[in-house]
Amino acid sequence: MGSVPLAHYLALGSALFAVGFAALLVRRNALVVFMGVELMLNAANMTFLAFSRAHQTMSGQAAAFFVIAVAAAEAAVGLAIMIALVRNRNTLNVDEVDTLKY
Amino acid sequence: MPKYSSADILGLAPALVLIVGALTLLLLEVFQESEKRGYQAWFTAIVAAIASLVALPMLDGEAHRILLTQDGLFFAVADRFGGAMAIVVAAGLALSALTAGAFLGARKAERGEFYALAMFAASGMVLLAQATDLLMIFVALEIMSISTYALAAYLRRGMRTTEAAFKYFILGAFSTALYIYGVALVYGATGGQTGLQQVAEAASEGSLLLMAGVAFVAAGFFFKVAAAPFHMWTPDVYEGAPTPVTAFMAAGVKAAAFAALFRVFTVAFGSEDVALHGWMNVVVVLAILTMVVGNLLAIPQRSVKRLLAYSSIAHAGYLMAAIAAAANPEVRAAAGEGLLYYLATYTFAGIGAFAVVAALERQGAEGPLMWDLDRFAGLARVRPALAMAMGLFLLSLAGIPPTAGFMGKLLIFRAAVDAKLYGLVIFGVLTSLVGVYYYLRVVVYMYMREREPSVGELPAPRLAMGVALALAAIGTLILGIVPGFFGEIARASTLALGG
Amino acid sequence: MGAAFQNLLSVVTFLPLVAAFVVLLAPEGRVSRGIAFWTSVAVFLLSLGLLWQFDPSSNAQFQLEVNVPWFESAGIGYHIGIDGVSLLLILLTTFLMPIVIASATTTIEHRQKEFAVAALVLETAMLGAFIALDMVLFYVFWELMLVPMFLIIGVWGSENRVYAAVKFFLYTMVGSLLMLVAILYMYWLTGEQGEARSFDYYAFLALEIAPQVQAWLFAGFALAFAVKVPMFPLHTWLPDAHVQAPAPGSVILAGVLLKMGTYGFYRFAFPFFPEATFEYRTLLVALSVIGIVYGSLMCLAQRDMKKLIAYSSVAHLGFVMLGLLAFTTAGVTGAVYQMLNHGVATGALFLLVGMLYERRHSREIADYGGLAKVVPAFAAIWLVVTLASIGLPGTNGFVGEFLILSGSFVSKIPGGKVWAGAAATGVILGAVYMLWLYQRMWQGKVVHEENRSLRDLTFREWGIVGPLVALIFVMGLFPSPFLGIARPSIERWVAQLEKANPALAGDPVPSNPVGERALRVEAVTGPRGAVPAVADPDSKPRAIDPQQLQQGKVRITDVVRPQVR
Amino acid sequence: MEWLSAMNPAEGLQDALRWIVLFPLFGAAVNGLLGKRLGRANVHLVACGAVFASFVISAIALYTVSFGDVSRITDQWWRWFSIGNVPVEMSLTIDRLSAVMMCVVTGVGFLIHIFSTEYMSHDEGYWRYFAYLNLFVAAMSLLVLGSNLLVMFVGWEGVGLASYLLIGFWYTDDAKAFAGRKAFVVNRVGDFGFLLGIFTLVGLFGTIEFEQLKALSASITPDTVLEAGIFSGWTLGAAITMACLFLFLGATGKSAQLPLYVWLPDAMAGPTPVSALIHAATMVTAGVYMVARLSFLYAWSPTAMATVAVVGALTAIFAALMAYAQNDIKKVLAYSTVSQLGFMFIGVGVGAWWAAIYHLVTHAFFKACLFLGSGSVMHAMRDETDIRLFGGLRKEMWHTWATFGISTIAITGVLPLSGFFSKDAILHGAHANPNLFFPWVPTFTYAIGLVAALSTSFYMWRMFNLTFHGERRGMLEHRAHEGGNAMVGPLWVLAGLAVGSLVWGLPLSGGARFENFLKPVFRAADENIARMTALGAQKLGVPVPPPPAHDFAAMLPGYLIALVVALIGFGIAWYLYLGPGKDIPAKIAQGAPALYRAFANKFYVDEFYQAVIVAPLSATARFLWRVVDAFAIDKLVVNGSAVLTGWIAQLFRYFQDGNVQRYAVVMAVSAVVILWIFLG
Repeated sequence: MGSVPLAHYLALGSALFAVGFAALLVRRNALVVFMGVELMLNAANMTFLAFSRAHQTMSGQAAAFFVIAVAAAEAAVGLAIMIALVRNRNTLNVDEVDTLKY
Repeated sequence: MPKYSSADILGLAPALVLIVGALTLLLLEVFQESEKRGYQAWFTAIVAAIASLVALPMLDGEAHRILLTQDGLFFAVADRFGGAMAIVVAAGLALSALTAGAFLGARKAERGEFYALAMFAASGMVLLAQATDLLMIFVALEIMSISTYALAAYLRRGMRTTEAAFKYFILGAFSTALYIYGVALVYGATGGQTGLQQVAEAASEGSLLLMAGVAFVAAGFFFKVAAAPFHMWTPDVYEGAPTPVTAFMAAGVKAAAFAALFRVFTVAFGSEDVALHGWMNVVVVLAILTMVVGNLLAIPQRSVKRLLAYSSIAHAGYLMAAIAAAANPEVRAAAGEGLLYYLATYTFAGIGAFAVVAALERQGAEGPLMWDLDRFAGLARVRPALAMAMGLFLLSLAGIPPTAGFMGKLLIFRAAVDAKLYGLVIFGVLTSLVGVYYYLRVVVYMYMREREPSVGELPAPRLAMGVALALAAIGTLILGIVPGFFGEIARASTLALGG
Repeated sequence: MGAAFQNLLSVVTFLPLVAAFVVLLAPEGRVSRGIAFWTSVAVFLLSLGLLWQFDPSSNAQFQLEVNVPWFESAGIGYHIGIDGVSLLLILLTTFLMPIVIASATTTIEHRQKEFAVAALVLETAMLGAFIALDMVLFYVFWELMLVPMFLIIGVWGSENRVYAAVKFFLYTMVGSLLMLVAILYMYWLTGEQGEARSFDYYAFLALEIAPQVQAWLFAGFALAFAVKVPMFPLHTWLPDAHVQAPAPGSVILAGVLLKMGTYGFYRFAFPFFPEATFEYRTLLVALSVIGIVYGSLMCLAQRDMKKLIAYSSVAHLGFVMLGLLAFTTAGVTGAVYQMLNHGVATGALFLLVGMLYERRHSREIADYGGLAKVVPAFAAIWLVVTLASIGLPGTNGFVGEFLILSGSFVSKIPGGKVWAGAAATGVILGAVYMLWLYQRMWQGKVVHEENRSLRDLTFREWGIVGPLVALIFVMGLFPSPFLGIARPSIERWVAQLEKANPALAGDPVPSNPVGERALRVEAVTGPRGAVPAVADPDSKPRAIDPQQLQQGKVRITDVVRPQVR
Repeated sequence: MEWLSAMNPAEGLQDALRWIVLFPLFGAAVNGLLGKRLGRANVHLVACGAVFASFVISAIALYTVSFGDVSRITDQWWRWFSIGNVPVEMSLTIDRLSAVMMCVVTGVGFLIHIFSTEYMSHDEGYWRYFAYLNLFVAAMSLLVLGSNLLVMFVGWEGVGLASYLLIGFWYTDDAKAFAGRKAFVVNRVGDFGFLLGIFTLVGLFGTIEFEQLKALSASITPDTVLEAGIFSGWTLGAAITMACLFLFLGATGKSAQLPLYVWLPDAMAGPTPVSALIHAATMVTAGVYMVARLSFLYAWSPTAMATVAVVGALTAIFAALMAYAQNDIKKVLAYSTVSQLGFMFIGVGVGAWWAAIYHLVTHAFFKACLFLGSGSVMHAMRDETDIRLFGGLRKEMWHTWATFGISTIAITGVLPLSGFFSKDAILHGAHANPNLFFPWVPTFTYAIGLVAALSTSFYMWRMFNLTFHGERRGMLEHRAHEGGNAMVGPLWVLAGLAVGSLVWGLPLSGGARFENFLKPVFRAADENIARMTALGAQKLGVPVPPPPAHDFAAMLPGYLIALVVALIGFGIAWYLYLGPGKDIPAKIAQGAPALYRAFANKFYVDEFYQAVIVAPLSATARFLWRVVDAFAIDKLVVNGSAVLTGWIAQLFRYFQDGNVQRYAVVMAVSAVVILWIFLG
């Protein structure tokens, strides 16, 4: 692993970020959209860890844990909201959730 | 290893009080009968009051760095700015809680979780204002956000509520991701630093990576403060969420986010290279955009709640102007003063206005009719006090003296003029003129139209609501007529911004 | 009591506000009306006390000054003080308010209590604007005025009231917001040029501002004030506001609110930016003169009497602006006097319109006609007020108009003679439209049956318009006591501008140098004032008993025994 | 009576002068406020008493300045205000000129008050009428007595107001109300000039006091180029000319001269005694009085003098021509008044000051008598004014016929009544006074004056003949009856005055009495004219012309010519309306209808003004209101900006379409843009 340069990790991180981004923007299923967000968070994690290693500081590793914990909490609340959404409208299609507008 | 001291506890006292209050409420909820929940709103208000009391010592002291490590790292600071923000947040919490007490009480939907969540969110806000580390900010931001997601979804049965919560959640999570990715990049660019001061030392001149990080961090914040074009969620969410929650979001979330934004941008990214030649122009453009969009789009609204949502975007624009002015190190103190003062005024007037909306909200029906302008028609005859209070809040929002809003605008525009951002100021005053138009429209309905019988009965007045409105009105007037009182605090707190 | 006496100015200003709160809590009906009315009377009496405290001969620029910090860290102070001009305007305000509130009893048909509250708040705002010597304080009062006036127009106005009210609010606010920007810029300048940043009047006055910057700042101030005046072409809010406002609202609007604009020019815009003022004076003069002629022409096309009177206000305020812009003692004195006159005469006119409207519920001129036969006293009062409005000598309007026109004719405005001449056509046009209005409403035959049963002025109504009519004559015949209050202030003001640019401001010298010398010849001063009496070249002076001369019995120097064939 | 002789009238008068104004003013106030409850007897007691009191004081004053040891008495009332540093005193001055005027005003005024008590006895607005009349006397007194231009202006506008009120006295008739308004507005046009004249003098001399101006005028050099003040760069003469011309514009308004005479014929809508007092005897002469007052200033401006004379001459002939074809007895008199006023302006325009004033006085007597006579006729003939319906009234109304006849002889300038002397004094002045600067003016004004005199004779006799002689042509069933003593008395007094005042105008050696009487008043003016003439002669290189002679010998040729002219006029009128040529007028009317219509319609001057001034003005007003004000400014700019804002708002609103992913896209794009900006 030591031979993998920093740039690769960063590239991977940004690729992840971009994929998550794309999922967020184009997928219609709310769950998948949310997974896109999770991907983006993980991209951040990736970047943290890469820099942490590059700079030889441990705080980046700790940051990753923070992010993971927060993501978990977010998922819990988010999934609850989606359940409520499904109950009310019987759909998870993002396009159909647009009664509030203008 | 960090050294702990009682001062550390004191510095975190407001947040701790709020957390303890929330936990206590949850415990009481378990042991109390479900009918006797009327006390919860008052309890929350009292907790908020205690929180602001314990924040008072922070107002006149040296900045204390909480949990200072030997390498000079610290994650939060107990300074005047944090203290003042804690008070503002606590006031917002108390007003929203009282509003909610009346609102939920009328709908028989009071439950301990609601207030507990609100207090958790408030603790997040207080921490956000005090945090001096990008990671700590992230954590506080999330405490605040996740609590508000849940609050927004609180009335689960409503179609609109869930939709609002959903949108808020998806986009909020997205912005969080942007933010944290930005933090990661900053972390990398500064050689592994997340403390604001350390970042500032490491990044006095903007490298490419740093600027990319700044961009992402900024985008995350812009979302939270609802600056255009990151504002698009705001009207929908504000309209859909239960009205007291909307009030809390509009005042509290925005205040805390702006506090953090100010601290991050001035402390971490405040060097001339990064600020004056970096983010200032972007912020100026966004400020103008926000003012224009918020004010313009409020014009055609018939739902007062949505109108106020757009108005809150507009106010974000004025606050952005303060941030823009803060890019100039010489003007920074004045800009901070204006920002802080403006946040305080908006807390009172904004929550007050939303509270009136809550007080009039139609039960049973759904859709824009709930808050339609027609519900305000002839209000001055039926509920003169309510109409007068609403009038006062609207005047304050419009920035007409002698209300708080005028002083807030004055201070912000002053900072902007000092920073020579004349175009921004001119846009600011002209858009606020547009603002006057739609605020007056509500006044026109209240005072100059007759009530149509078809709009239905008004909900019965409730004590908690009355107290909330009275407090908000008093706050609005005091901040307008005796500006020196809070003005001195605001000035002192930004003169020596800890962090 | 002693403290109240020392702070009489503040007491006068804020007493109405306090009363407004009391009225708010009082029950609807007689009680609240009574409180409102008697408070306004008390305020008027107290303001007469100001007259007593004020010393016209003092050299101080402002008197009864109070300067305490208000928002110290921001450099905002509660700085108040008055000079002669503001004192007169204060008296006008406090004099009109009891009349307005009394007239509201019948002309306002619902929510009288709220009306009283609005009127009282408005009074505080107006008085505050006249006394403020701190720019933020001034701005606060300036903007505060909009709110109660907005409500008065919007709540108690006629059919199209909301449109008019909103228009009034937004229109006047456009200008003031830009003025705020200018104020903030000057505040920044005070920091650059002085030790501490301040919004204080004196600090602003002491600023040295580059000419091109002055132009921008002046534009900001001038816009705010010009809208309020209103100067052509920024006047279109006024007809709407006047037409829709209830009669008492129109009285306040015409009587006091419009003076805010001209007062603003007098107090702030011109002294702050002398160079820009001189630079753009011709433009302003032109707009004033256009306003006079244009406003008068507008009157000729109106069918609605309130609209007509509103446009006549445009013309009258054009006169005021012209007088101010003359920068001569005569012109400025006339302008100040005309502000009072317009308040009295047009105020009275609107009161009468209100009383008529109350009886007939119409503002259309065509709905009247021949009323003098039915209600002769009403017609007579209307005629008197009309004559004051067209400036007939003996009424107050004449003194003002004459001073303005003569002051601008002899002023150093480039082409002053032509401008004054053009403005003087307003004197003709004024007679044309006002008498036309009089004829259409009061003369001729009664054409509408419902007019036959109109009631003449009641005792109450006499009480309301009586003081105004009396004042019309008193001010017309004895202007000196009024002008004496303001004159030293005005002279100082003119001298200040003259110092800034002697070629364009200041009192003129008579062109004929011979005149100068001859005037000094044999001036005999009697006890009734200087009576310059010049010896008749063809008469031999009689020996005059010095004692008689002192007693003022002899005031004639040319005594001659004529030759009769 | 001992106390009277012990009193020095000059001293007492200093404080009494104001009572000339105050008595009628109080009378007006009492009648105006309480008249309705006072009862008729009390009303006219108050009114006549007030005017009589003024008359008494005026008479004492006249006596004092004529025979006492002072020539001028000033009543310093109060300091009115100041024009900058120029004080405006409310002060009254009486000298011989104003004393004569005052006696005419209050004397004739008193007679007309008496006449009115009967004439107006059936009118329900009795008290109002007398209040207005008293107001007029007060204002006129102020005009005459004012010791500066501004006090004069107060009276000037005051008489305008009284005139407005009295013309529109029967205001329920729209035409009469309109006539009143027309009078006021046209007068305002003149007042506009008056005001500018005052301003000019203020700017030029820094004073408006007559005495100071008079003193200043002695040392004027017209060619001086001014250096200071608003007239720097002008010559002094030009500035004075400007002032004089502006003031003369005021005079043309008040005294109904070209081009502002149009209001006077319409002013006949008022009660006839009012026409007698205001629109014939006193108010309309104010312009002449004003020019005479400022004669010392006019003397320095040959241009202004020539203008005054020429305008006067043109008015005299023009108005006389218009009187030819009028059939309304009052209209004829009105045009005659305009014409006679023209004569007076010729007088002041050529420097025959005293002659103008003399004609003013005699005209006041006979024209008042004529108007009252016509009132008497109307009173007898159920308010009919059309002379075509009259005829042969001599038999029914002997007193009226006699007095009317005397006055007609006077006005037509038949020897030896006062009108003959006064008119010929003017014509002589026009003819004999040399004018170096405008040499054609004497000939011109004299010639025109003669033609006007001929015309006067013609139309006056025409009217007289049609009214009183021949056979009744209309209203045959109606029997006219003479009025009571209150009406007949004043007629005879006025007729007597018209005859008696001839003694002042007799061409004695050394000048007429009246001329010498007014000499102190006009001495400054005469001297200034002499100075001006000397300067002019120097400039033109001609010898200074000698002053004209005033004795009988010098005037005889003029007298003869004038007499012939008057008799020719009489003859034509007799021939055409009583004699054998009775059908000729009808033939003329048929033969040249266009000409006749032009005469009958007063040369379409009113129509001309309507088309050129009034109609365009109101069209402009409507255009400005509809197009500029309501549309361009208000709708397009003001409301337009609001509407535009609303549109933009509506447009933007649809971006907010509720789709969360679209929101995310916008955010994403914005984030990218920000990133791009930050990196670039």
